[in-house]
Amino acid sequence: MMTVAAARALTDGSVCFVGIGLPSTAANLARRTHAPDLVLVYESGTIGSKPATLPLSIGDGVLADSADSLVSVPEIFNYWLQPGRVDVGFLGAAQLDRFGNINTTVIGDDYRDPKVRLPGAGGAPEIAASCREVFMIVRQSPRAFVERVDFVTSLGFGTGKGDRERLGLKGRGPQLVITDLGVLRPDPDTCELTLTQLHPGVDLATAKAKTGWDLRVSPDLVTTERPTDQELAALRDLTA
Amino acid sequence: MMTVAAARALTDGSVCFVGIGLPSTAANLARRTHAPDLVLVYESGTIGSKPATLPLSIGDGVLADSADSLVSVPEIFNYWLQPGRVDVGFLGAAQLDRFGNINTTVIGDDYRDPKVRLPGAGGAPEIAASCREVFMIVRQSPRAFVERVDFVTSLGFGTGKGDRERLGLKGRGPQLVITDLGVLRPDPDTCELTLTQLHPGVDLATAKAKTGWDLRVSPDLVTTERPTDQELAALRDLTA
Amino acid sequence: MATIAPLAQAVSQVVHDGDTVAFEGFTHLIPFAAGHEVIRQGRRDLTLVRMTPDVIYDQLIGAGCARKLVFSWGGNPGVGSLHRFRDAVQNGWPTPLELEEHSHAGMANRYVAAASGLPFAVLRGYMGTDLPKQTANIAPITCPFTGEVLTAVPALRLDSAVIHAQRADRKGNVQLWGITGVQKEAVLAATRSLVTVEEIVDELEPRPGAVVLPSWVVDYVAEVPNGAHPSYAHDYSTRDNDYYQRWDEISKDRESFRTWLEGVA
Amino acid sequence: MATIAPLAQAVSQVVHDGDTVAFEGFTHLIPFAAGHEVIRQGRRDLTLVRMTPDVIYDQLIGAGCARKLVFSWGGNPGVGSLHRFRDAVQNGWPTPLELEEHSHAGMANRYVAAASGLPFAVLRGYMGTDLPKQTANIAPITCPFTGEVLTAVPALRLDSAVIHAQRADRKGNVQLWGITGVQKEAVLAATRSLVTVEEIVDELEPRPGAVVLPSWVVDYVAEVPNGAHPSYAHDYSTRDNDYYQRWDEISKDRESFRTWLEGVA
Repeated sequence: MMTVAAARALTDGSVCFVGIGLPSTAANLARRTHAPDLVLVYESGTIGSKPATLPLSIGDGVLADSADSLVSVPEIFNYWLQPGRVDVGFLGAAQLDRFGNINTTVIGDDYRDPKVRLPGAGGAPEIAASCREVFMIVRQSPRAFVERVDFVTSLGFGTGKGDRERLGLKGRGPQLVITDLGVLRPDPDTCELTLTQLHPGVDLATAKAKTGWDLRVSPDLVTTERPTDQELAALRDLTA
Repeated sequence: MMTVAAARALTDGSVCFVGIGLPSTAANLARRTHAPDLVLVYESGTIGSKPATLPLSIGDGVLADSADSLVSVPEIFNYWLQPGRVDVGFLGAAQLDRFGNINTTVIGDDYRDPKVRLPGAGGAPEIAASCREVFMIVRQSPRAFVERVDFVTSLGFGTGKGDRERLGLKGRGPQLVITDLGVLRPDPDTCELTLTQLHPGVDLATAKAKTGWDLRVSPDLVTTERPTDQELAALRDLTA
Repeated sequence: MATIAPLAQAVSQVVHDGDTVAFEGFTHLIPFAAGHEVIRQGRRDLTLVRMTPDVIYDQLIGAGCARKLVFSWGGNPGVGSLHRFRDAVQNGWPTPLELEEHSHAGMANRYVAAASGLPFAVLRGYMGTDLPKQTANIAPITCPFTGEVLTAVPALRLDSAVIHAQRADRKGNVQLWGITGVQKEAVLAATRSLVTVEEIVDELEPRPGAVVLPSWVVDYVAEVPNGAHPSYAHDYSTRDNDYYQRWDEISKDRESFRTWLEGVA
Repeated sequence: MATIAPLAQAVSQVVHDGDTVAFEGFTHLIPFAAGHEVIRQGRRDLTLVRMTPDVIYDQLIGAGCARKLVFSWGGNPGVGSLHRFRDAVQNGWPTPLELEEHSHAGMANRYVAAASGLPFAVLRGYMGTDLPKQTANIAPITCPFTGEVLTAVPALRLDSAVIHAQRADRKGNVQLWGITGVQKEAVLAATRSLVTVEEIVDELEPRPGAVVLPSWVVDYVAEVPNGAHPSYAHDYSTRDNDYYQRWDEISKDRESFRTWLEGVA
């Protein structure tokens, strides 16, 4: 459901900067359903990849062979990501807070002596800064959805509305957080992530219990439409 | 003679940044005589070109087809020239002064209202700054060999010894000026260009008369060896 | 996504009066046909940008399209001077031409900065030369780590960029090869872009050394076979060196230039 | 000109104790065989540099070769964590590992600056993140033209760089294609360099998307077929995904890692 919801969020013809894992699956699902002209950009330097099978890493040969253009890693960051040419950046997170700030660096208060050492930033800080919008895919749990992230690897809305603008960031930040339970969007006035959608069969109490902060709920809360047969078939096809 | 003398100055295996015209002819002559492994780099982005015929412009297809590597123009300047990877930069000049400063911009005192508008800098300022050594090929005349250039397009030794170091330039500057009459080299103490060689049949009085400053002459002035039959044959072959 | 259109329509959509515009090409793939169309459409007050303004810029300047030239080397490659350029600079004919003069390394890095969405670029350049005295936008910059002083130049943002390439596919993806110069950077530095191509094909077969510009960063593609003449398109045509020689004669005096100009319109 | 030599000799010439060294490769063409040779030769106190330290770095760290890691993303791609890396950071086993942590964009630009002979690079990056608090060499820099504040990072100069490529010719010119990452920049950023290749051929036939490093910027070339295994060499091999999975098991505890390590030596 998470993958299908993420795929649906991608508009045909838009340009999407994709990380490996669920974002890549969702983007490829979108390409095979409603968005055949979605442009996939991977940080390994492939622009316009059209993989026939799901890549296992962002450097898979299938991404290079099927790309419209293949460039160096410095070029992908400097010429393509940094100037704001990319519509949607797709990110995951180990921790996410109510203002959409992302931690993929360390769990624990002390960077020098962490409880858990995570992989680190990768491309995320600049994806979060420069893409017109950021979509996130994160499984909801109190450990992942925290009041304040232990480390800001990539900026969401900082401490709230206006922080991104003050820092001169051009992208609009996280506009959509897709979880296994529903969908959160930033409140237009406060930028706090707010539950706007629940997936079929999920109740509000569960969503609240799996959030580490006092979750705000949109007055217009809706239920996500069930995956269509076409979506499920395409997804099966892709992950076979 | 000028071309042959210039070709002889190039050591086999060295890397040479070449402009079009006489420098290109000299470098290709060297490649066909004593320096088969001379590496020719053209600012159009061709590295290791081995043209079978002389190119008419620095963007000729023959340079691209015969190159070991073909890169963009920003890359040729940033990755290849700027870090000092090139041994010899070959330059011409409309005006040259006693400290090897080069003018290819304007003739006349007023930049805004010049007597003659010349083509401009091109790659020369950074070639003059970054190559380990600069070789120049200029026809000698009082109009070209001037006391002070009207405009410093590319720096030689500025006002004398130490200027290059003060500006942080890494290359050693003009080490050889080859003219139709002889060869000049910078004095090790003052960096003033000094006549060290006369071509066969040229007398010292002519060389002095064709120089717009009081030309210093090396106590060890020698006569350039005549072009060998092999050199002349290779040159004919190249320019045929 | 790029729109595929006839040359006249594409030029009128992309190049407007008063634009800062580059027709790029480093000896190879120079978009002459598009330049001539700009002359025909009577564009005025252009700020012409190019590393190596050559014959097509001489023609645009002589035709009165330009008010300013931003450049690093202006000549007729392998032949000599640009007479219309000289006449504009030395005599203000047909209109005065303001100059903004850089080195190749400076210009290349200015394009890179613009393509990268940065306001400036840093290089080792211009040190000890008279260029910074005459060109306002060259500034010293200090390395925050070593204290070393280098040179900064501002990004060269363009309103429009025009280049020529060998091929495009029907979606408007563009492929060029051989000496590719700064054409990618020019297109990425521009708000609007036009690529003329030798031919439009069903599929762009991969090529050694090819640069591919995806359709979504190109605005217009126009099929103009031989659109780079008298320059050349690698694997399609060779450089017409006679034309460059003839241009020296044509451009030497205003009268013969005027006759040439009437032939373009 | 590059010297063509056996792997052991080439590694001993290029990678020395205490070096700042990068074994680059972006998922593709990772120089595993050269890394294992470094372990066999017992190198110590290395500052390991890489955008995406993965299994080969986990192995070098577990073997005690490294004192510091300069990086932007450390994981086992598609599998999960690097257990030897974690054990070194969290428990100082077998030796403590100092970290210098950047983002990909920062690391890529640091390589570009070093390849360009500049002391620093400028980017839009790190803004609003906690990285500058933990990483000393990230500094603000002001555009001298617009006053805008951006981020500067220092050049990443290397003592040695090791990469894997598909081919070299007998003169030592190197050709790689597919995803080429930052390998060119790493070689150009290094004082000494080694390229392992799938094969040495008489002539490098041009290839779409190929990067060619001329022999005069490479120090050593060693022919090591399958030298990127378990990573892959485009058009020569495919990625051994099982190996990456198995590594998760092997590296999870020190005992099974020790057994693996004995197998390398």
